[in-house]
Parts: sequence; structure tokens; C-alpha cells
Amino acid sequence: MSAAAAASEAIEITPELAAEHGLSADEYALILKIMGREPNITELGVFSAMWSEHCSYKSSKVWLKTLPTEGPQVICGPGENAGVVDIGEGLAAIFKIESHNHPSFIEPYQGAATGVGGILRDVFTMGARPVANMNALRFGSPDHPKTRHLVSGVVAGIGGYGNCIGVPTVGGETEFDPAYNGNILVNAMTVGIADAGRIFYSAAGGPGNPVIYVGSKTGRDGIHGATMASAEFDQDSEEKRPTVQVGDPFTEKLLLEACLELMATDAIVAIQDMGAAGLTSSGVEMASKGGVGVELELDLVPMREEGMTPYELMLSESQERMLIVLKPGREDEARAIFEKWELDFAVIGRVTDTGRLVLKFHGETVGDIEVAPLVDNAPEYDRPWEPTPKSAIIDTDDVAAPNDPMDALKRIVGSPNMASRRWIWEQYDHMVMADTNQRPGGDSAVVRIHGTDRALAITTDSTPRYCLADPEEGGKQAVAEAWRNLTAVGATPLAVTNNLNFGNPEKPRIMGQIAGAVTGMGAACRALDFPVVSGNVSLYNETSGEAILPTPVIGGLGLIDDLDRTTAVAIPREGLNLVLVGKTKGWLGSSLYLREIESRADGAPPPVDLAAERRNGDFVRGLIQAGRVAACHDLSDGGLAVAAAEMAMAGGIGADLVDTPEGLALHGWLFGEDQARYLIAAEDGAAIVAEAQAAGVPAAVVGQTGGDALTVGKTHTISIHELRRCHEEWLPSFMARP
Amino acid sequence: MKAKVHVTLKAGVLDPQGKAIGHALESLGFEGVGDVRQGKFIELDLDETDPDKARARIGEMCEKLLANTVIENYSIDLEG
Amino acid sequence: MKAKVHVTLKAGVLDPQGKAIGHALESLGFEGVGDVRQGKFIELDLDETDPDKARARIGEMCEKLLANTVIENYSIDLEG
Amino acid sequence: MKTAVIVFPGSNCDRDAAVALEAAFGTRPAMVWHRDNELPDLDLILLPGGFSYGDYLRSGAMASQSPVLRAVKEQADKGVLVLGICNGFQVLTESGLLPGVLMRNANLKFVCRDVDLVVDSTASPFMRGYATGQQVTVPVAHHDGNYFADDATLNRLEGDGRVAFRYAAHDNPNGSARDIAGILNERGNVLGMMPHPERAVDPKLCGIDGKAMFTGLVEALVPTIMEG
Ligand SMILES: Nc1ncnc2c1ncn2[C@@H]1O[C@H](COP(=O)(O)OP(=O)(O)O)[C@@H](O)[C@H]1O
Ligand SMILES: [Mg+2]
Repeated sequence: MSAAAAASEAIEITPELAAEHGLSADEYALILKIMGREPNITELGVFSAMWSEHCSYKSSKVWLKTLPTEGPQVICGPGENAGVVDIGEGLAAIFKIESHNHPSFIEPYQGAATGVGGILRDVFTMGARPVANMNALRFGSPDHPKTRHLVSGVVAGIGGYGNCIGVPTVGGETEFDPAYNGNILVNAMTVGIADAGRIFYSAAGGPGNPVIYVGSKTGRDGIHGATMASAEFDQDSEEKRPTVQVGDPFTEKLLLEACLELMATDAIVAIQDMGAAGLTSSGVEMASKGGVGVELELDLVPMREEGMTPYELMLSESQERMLIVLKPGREDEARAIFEKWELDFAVIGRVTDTGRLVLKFHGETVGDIEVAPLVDNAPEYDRPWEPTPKSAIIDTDDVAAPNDPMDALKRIVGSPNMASRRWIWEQYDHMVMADTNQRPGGDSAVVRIHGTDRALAITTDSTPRYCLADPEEGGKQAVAEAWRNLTAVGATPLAVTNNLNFGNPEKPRIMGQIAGAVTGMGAACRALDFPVVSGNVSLYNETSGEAILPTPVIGGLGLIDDLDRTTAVAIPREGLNLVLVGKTKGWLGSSLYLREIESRADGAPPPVDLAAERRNGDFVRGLIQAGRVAACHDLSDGGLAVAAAEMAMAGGIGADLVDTPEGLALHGWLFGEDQARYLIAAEDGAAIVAEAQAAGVPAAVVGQTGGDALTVGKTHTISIHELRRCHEEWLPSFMARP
Repeated sequence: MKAKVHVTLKAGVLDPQGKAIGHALESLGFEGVGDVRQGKFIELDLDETDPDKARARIGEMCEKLLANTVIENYSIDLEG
Repeated sequence: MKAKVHVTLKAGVLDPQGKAIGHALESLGFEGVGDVRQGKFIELDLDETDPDKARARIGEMCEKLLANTVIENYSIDLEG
Repeated sequence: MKTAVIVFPGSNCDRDAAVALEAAFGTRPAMVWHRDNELPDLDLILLPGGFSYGDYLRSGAMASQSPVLRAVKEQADKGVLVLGICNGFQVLTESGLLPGVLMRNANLKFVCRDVDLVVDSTASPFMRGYATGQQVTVPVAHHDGNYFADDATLNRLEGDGRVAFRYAAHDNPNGSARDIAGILNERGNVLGMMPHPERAVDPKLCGIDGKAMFTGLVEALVPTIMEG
């Protein structure tokens, strides 16, 4: 027996060691029962990884099951590396969102970079060429001493990876709130396009088939949770090993091209990227999905460091690696492709019919686990939860009206959460691949389907302050806003991916947020025919007992059938009617106005009327697709005034808005955040209003485009120049501070 | 006083740059090249004339800015 | 044989990185920092055991790849 | 009309370049892998943008040492047109086909945005579609686009009319010396530029101000072929 194997055998397995691996006493007892003996350290590592919250979804699974996942457009829903939807003409879009929150807090550049690398692999492992990246970011207060460093590192890391691999980063969102001071959120999303008839799945099959390892070599990257245990392995460990993984986008680019080249042949039976828990989760999942066994010879794994143990090899999270099951006899063909791309290639095992994961090391068996119970008996908890108490509804009349509404507008568009994100997106190559039709800054990114006149629309959305006040309405709102953003560019919404970012699920209060948000999301997805096809869950985002805001991020995907029939937010010319679609009550609870102008963060968030969302959205989309809309923007943070200001700033053409309608307060009219609303610029405003009425959709002409200022009721006015100055100034000057 | 700072990746941390340089040297026909690691080399002019103080000051600069201590080590040489 | 290569910018060549580091140090409150220059530090493992041959070989690597001799100088240290 | 796009490991604007060439010339360019050490007879070679070899060590450095670059140099010496865009420009300076170097952007950040360019010299086949002094808008996307050369070289470039494009005053995105965005070799058959004309050939994307470069090249090359 080799020294390393002997060393790993020699480690005594105790309940404490199991606890250090994050396994509860009950979970360890279950492991003993499944194994029928004490596991060795490698086996314990495999169980601990597979049963971690990250891999097993043990706290969220019961809730995730309630989400709608089907529809005629869905080719593959949750359960694979990414979701797959039909986009017509023989093509499929493959997409998913994933979090890299904790690593990005520890080392923002590499954490964010490897997050992008990971989600890209999830998409191309299914046979798609990635065509767009998105990122949803949450940082702590701008006043917190770490914030600037984290923003600059995360943005540079996302750009560093995406720019190098050559996939455009076309959008996302960024917010600041003190609740993220100790736990930032970095959620990365990738969309790819594949031939609908050539999707690759992860179920291994065909006993005897070779299992190959391709990509980068394996090092001791990211072997966390278990650092204590592994520290005992090497007496000569010179320094505490960093758990941070370093991304290598260049190698990933080669891996992407090599995988797509191999996928163009028919040599692949199954393929799976090595993400979290590396070889463990990829090997186990491929075996489990295929109902087969897998035998791996770990000493054949290409290694970057000397003396690696089976335990380390199974748990390493080295990046830029893939596991592939080939048809028999196709090894040489595959090897030639990976060698051409200067990547490592090794046959490291084979598929078996035993249903067991067998690990060998220099001929010795160092692990032997039955796959079915390892996966099927993974713990699943229906954790106790408390519903979030309802917040009081705030009456607009109880909120002081602004002295100068244009000054309030200026402060809002220049506030940390509304200021332009140009400083960020200019660091991302958002045009590479030469198909970006709508760049960052609009409602949705629009990316042409290469070689066609059709396009994908992509957005990410979440309004955590609403979710905190009312998780269920907040969950609905996140989905509705994503759907609205797709609609606003003229896209037909297809499906969503989602990233559930929450605190500690063992606290009933937090579990109540999860339950509420998922319930709301499910209701909205059902009502809007917007099924969930993939996603990710990130829990325990807490520091010293302080949880983040509940942040369910929705990544929405839509389809544009004709690029000539799409709209953007910019007002393109003078003399257009501005039509407000949707009902305005002047809802100020949990609004940005309340937060920025009144320094209050209370009140029930705006309710989401899903039937109205659907009706209003379908109406607007119909107009856009009929070519009757010159510009369109959905109303969200900051309400009508902010939407109009953004349209004016984007187009460089101003607008005159009518006076506050009868029965509304000025600040409710301008800044209320009632849902299901759009502001559109069109030639034939009166006709549109008439058609809307006939369709049961509230609509009114609320202004005209023209001039170089935004004016309300002829009395309040602000120049576009001044708006832009406030809007563009904050982020660059914040980042330039020492 | 002049100072030279070396910033290098900690052992075990992947060095994509070094790896690529190694590959490139190989394909240029240089044989027998083993591991290649790339680091940074920073030269500073300092007003400070007391070596101990200078060293402490530069150590602080490394911790704060010059090195990413999560994945990098640094070393300081003083001159003159 | 291990070798250490320093690649530095020639005098008179603009050094945006060095300049930015200098600025950043200043705004972090470090006073009395003069010129800052950033270079590269490359560590190589070589099969070669003869120091003269090793040095010649690495010189060639620098000329061909490791340094851009239009703007950079290099120096080679051999170890053990 | 024979054109080729050189593909290095890590090139990522190779497809975009091929699309622009095909749209202009009506024929598909040959895609040549970096390890090929021979090139067919060509009229135009395009070195595309991207991150050849990850831009590790120095942008363009490793690509400039690849086997195919020797062949590109031979063709350039024979007068074949060579266009290097972004990373391609970096490869051209690293390989000595163009003078100077492209250093890290002055603010150290990657920059992706539209920039206004001024056409400085039209005295080359690449620039036929443009007029001297014309202002055009073309996107940039790079981390190392800060052009540097000694004063003598800069004076020579300017004196010989070898500056093809400059960034418009106050729109220099990277700190380049004398606002230089693109330069020619002495003979005028090699152009390197940081902005991406191949991204600006479609009104639905980044405008069409890059198109004149490709249509100009077609005009420049087609008579040559007929004479030949
Ligand atoms: N919030 C969610 N909603 C729907 N599906 C989810 C969610 N979270 C995770 N999933 C699905 O669970 C599966 C496992 O996710 P994950 O472990 O992140 O995959 P991978 O290992 O490929 O990154 C995927 O199919 C993913 O889409
Ligand atoms: Mg995966």
C-alpha cells in the first residue's frame, strides 16, 4: 500500500471528525448504517461533500419541489447541470445562475472569477456555446471599510474571466445594503445556445465504458470543511493551505473549444463538469443518474502537486476540469482533440454494473460506497419555519411630500442603489461575439442568435427590501419584474433560473423567508407561464448572527422573434406621446423614495396582482411586436419619475409629464412603486389608450417627449444634463475615494 | 532608501501565468524546463532612512495593497 | 537548478502600474513614497546543472519571450 | 480574393472578424491554426482580438513566437496586407512588425465602450474608405491598449503619415501616447489598431463606422487581382 493510502487509512474516524466534516450525529449514524461498517477518511469525505447543504439541498428541497418546472418550451428542467428551453428553428437555450458568495468575500477577484468559470462550465457541459453572462451582485454599505475593495475585486474578477474567455457580460444588477456587510452576494448566470437535438446529459451508462478526465490538473484547491482533517496528512505542510481557488480563463477557453469539438462527434455517452466537491459530486452524480457504478483509479488523475491523497483527490475543487464517459474505443479520438488544445487527458476509470462507487489508488481499494443510498438517503429536512409578520400598509398621506420633487428625483437617481453602473459594465467586454443588440443599462440585455434576425432577452432581478418586508410578495415581485423586463424589450418570456440567497435555515425566521419567497415565486411563475428550469441555493449567509436580506434572484430568459421589433429605454425623438400602462395608486411602502428621502425602510411592499401583470404585459408586448412602440421602460425602483428620467437620460431627449392626477399625492404619483406598469413612447398615444381600455388595461397619456429637460406639470423641471451628472457621478467618485 | 519587494504566490496556489509560460518555453524548443512561477517585483523609493522603520512601513504597504495575502507571500529587501 | 529572473522596465519607459501603485499608497496615507516601479519576477526549474550553460539558456529565453527588450531589462540569478 | 484569420489559443474575436470579412469580400476567410507554419498565398491576413495564451506574461508575447507568425512575417515582407485588431495589434508590436508597445491602460482597468476616432492618414489600402480628419465611432475592449514608444519613434510615425487613427481629443480611453489608436508599418501594408472595426459593421449592433475599412480593402484588393 502506498504511503498516502496508508496515511489515509490510518486516520481514526471519530464522531468529532464527522462533526468537523459538517455531519450531524444522526447523519453519521445513517452513514454507519449504509456502509455497514465504519467509513474510512476518504469515504467520510465523500459523504460529507454529497450531504452538504450545497450538494444535497437538504434544507430547501421540500420547497424547491413546489416550483413549476414544466411547459411546452421546456426541454430539460431542474436536475441537470443547467435548464434547457426550446427557442425554435432547431435551437435550444441552456442557462443557469450560480452563487459564489463566500469565496468572493474571502478573495473577491478569484472568488468572482471562478464563479463565472463554474457557471460557464455548467452550460457548455450540456453542449451549448455560451453567448452571454450576467451577474447579480449585493455589497455592504458604501460606508463599510471593506466595500470598495470588494466591489473593485469582484468586478475585476468577473471581467477578468469573462473578457478572457470571450463571452460577453451583458448585464446584471448591483445593490448596496448594510445587511451584506459581512456576506456579499456574487451570483453569476450564463446563457448558451445549442442544437436542440444535441443536448448532452450527465447520466453515465454502458458498463465497461471508459471514464475520462480532461482539463487542468488537480491541486489541493478549495479542500475546505475538511482542512483540519487534511492538515493531519502532511506533517511537512509549510503553510496553511489557502482554500481559495484561482481561475484560469485561458484554460477554460481551451476546454470549451475542445469539449465542443468532441461533442461534434458521437463519442460521448455522458459529460459532467467538476464543480463544487469536484470528482466526488461529478462521479457520484453521473453514476446515480445512470443507475450504474463507477470505478476510478485515483492515481491516474493528473496532479499538480506531489503526494496527494485519495481524500484530497476526491474533494479538490480545482477549476477547469470535466469528467466524461466515452463510448468504447473512442479514447484515441478524444485524446487527440484534448491534446490539440494542450489540455490534460487521462482515462481514469470505467463504468461498472455494480451500482457502487469504487475508488482505487495504486491498485488498492481506498473507497467503496453503494451509490443509491449515498444519493437517495441524503438527508432532507422540513425545517420548522415562522411566517414573516405582515408590515403595516403606509398611507401616502402619512409621508411628507417633498419640498422640491426634482431635488428628490436628483437624489434618488444619484443614490448608491440607483446611480449608473457604467463604471462596472465598462470593465466587462459586453460586445465580444458581435451579437449584442442591447448593451447593459436597459431593461433586458438583447443578444442576437448568431446568424439570424432573432434574439434572446436576458435579465436578473430581485428586490430584497420587499422580500424582507414580505417574502411572499417579494418572491412574486422578483419574478414579475423579470417578466416585465423581458416584455419591455418586446421579448416573449420563456423560463427562469433562480438563486435563493438566504441566512441560516436552522432559524425558523429565516426558513419562513425561504418558504414565503419560494411560495411567491411559484405563484408568479405559474400565473405568468414562466417555469423554473434551473437554479441554485446559497444558505447560511450570516455573520455574527446577522443575516443578509432575503435575496431570491431571478434570471429571466425571453425570445425576440424579429430584431426589428424590439424596443429600448432611450427616447428616440421629440413629439412622441408618453403612455403609462398600469394602475397607479401611489404605493410608497418599502419604496426607494421612503428610503432615500425619508430615511425610512418600513411598510408593506407594493402588492403584485399577477392577473394585471399578465394582462398589462401581454398588451405592451403586443404593441411592441406590432412595431408601434418607439421606447419602453418598465416601472420599478423609484416609480414613474425615475423611469421617465432614465428614458430621457438614455436618449438625450426630455419629456413633459402631466400634473398629478386627481386623487393622488404628488410623491405617490411620481415615486410610488405600484407594480405591473410600463411607460411607453409612441406616435399614436390616444389610439393606444383606447385599445387598452377595450382590453381592460389601465392606460393614459401622461406626457410628450421633447426638449432637454424633464418637466412635471409645467412647474417642476430639471435638465437632462443635471440628471446625468447626478446619475453618472456617484459610482466612479465612490470608487476613486482612497 | 530604496526597497525591493517580491510578491509570490503561496505554494499550492495555481499559477496560470507560470503554467502558460512553461508551455510556451517548451513549444519554443526549450527543453528541460520544469516548474515556472511568476511573481511581482516592486521597487520603491522611500524618504525613511531608518531600516527598521522602513521595513515596518513597507510591511504595512504589502499587507494593505502590494500583496494579496490570501494567496500571496511577500518579502522585503532594503538597499542603501 | 533553480533560476530567478527579474524583468524590469527600462529607465524612461512609462510604468502605468508603478504609477498607480504610487498613487494608491499615497491615498492610503503612506507618506514619503517616491518613485514606484513594477516588474516581473519569474522562477524557473531547469534540468541544466552547468551554471554557464544555464545562464546562456535563460538569457535566450529572456530575449525570445520573457522580456520585451524594447522596453525591458532582465537579470538572471542562479541558485543551487 | 484570399483572406485568412489566424487563430491562436485564446483568440476570441476570430469569428467576428471572419463574419466581417465574409460580408465584405463575399468569400469565407481561411481560419489558420497557430501551429501551421505555412500559409497559402493570401491577399489579406487578419490577426484577431482576444486573449491569445490568456494574455499571460505580456499581451501578444507568446503568440508573437508561434510558428504561424514566422509565416505571417514572410508574407508581410512580400507586401501582403496584415491587419491586427486589438490583441492582433499587440501581437504585431511584440513580433516587431510594428514599433512600440501596448502597455496596461493608464487607469489599470479593462475598458469596453464606444470611442470617437479621428482618421489621421488615409495613405494605405486599409484607410481608403475613410477621409482624413473624418470622425468615426468604433468600440474598444482591452486592458492593454496604452500605446508607448520613444519620442523619436513617435515623431517618425507622425512625420511619415503612419498614424492611421487617433482617439478624438478627450476621448483617449487608455493613456496612449499622442492619442494613437492605430499605426502602420513603413511600407504601409501592416496596420495595427486597438479599436474593433469588425464589431461596427451592422446597424443593429455597434453602428457601421467600421465597415468602410472592409469595403475599402475590397476596393484596394480587387484591382490588384485583376491586374495579376
Ligand atoms: N433554486 C432552485 N430552483 C430550481 N432548481 C434548482 C435550484 N437550486 C438548484 N437547482 C437545481 O439543482 C441541480 C443541482 O444544482 P447545483 O448543485 O448547483 O448544480 P451543479 O453542480 O451543476 O452546479 C441543478 O439542476 C439546479 O438547476
Ligand atoms: Mg454542474
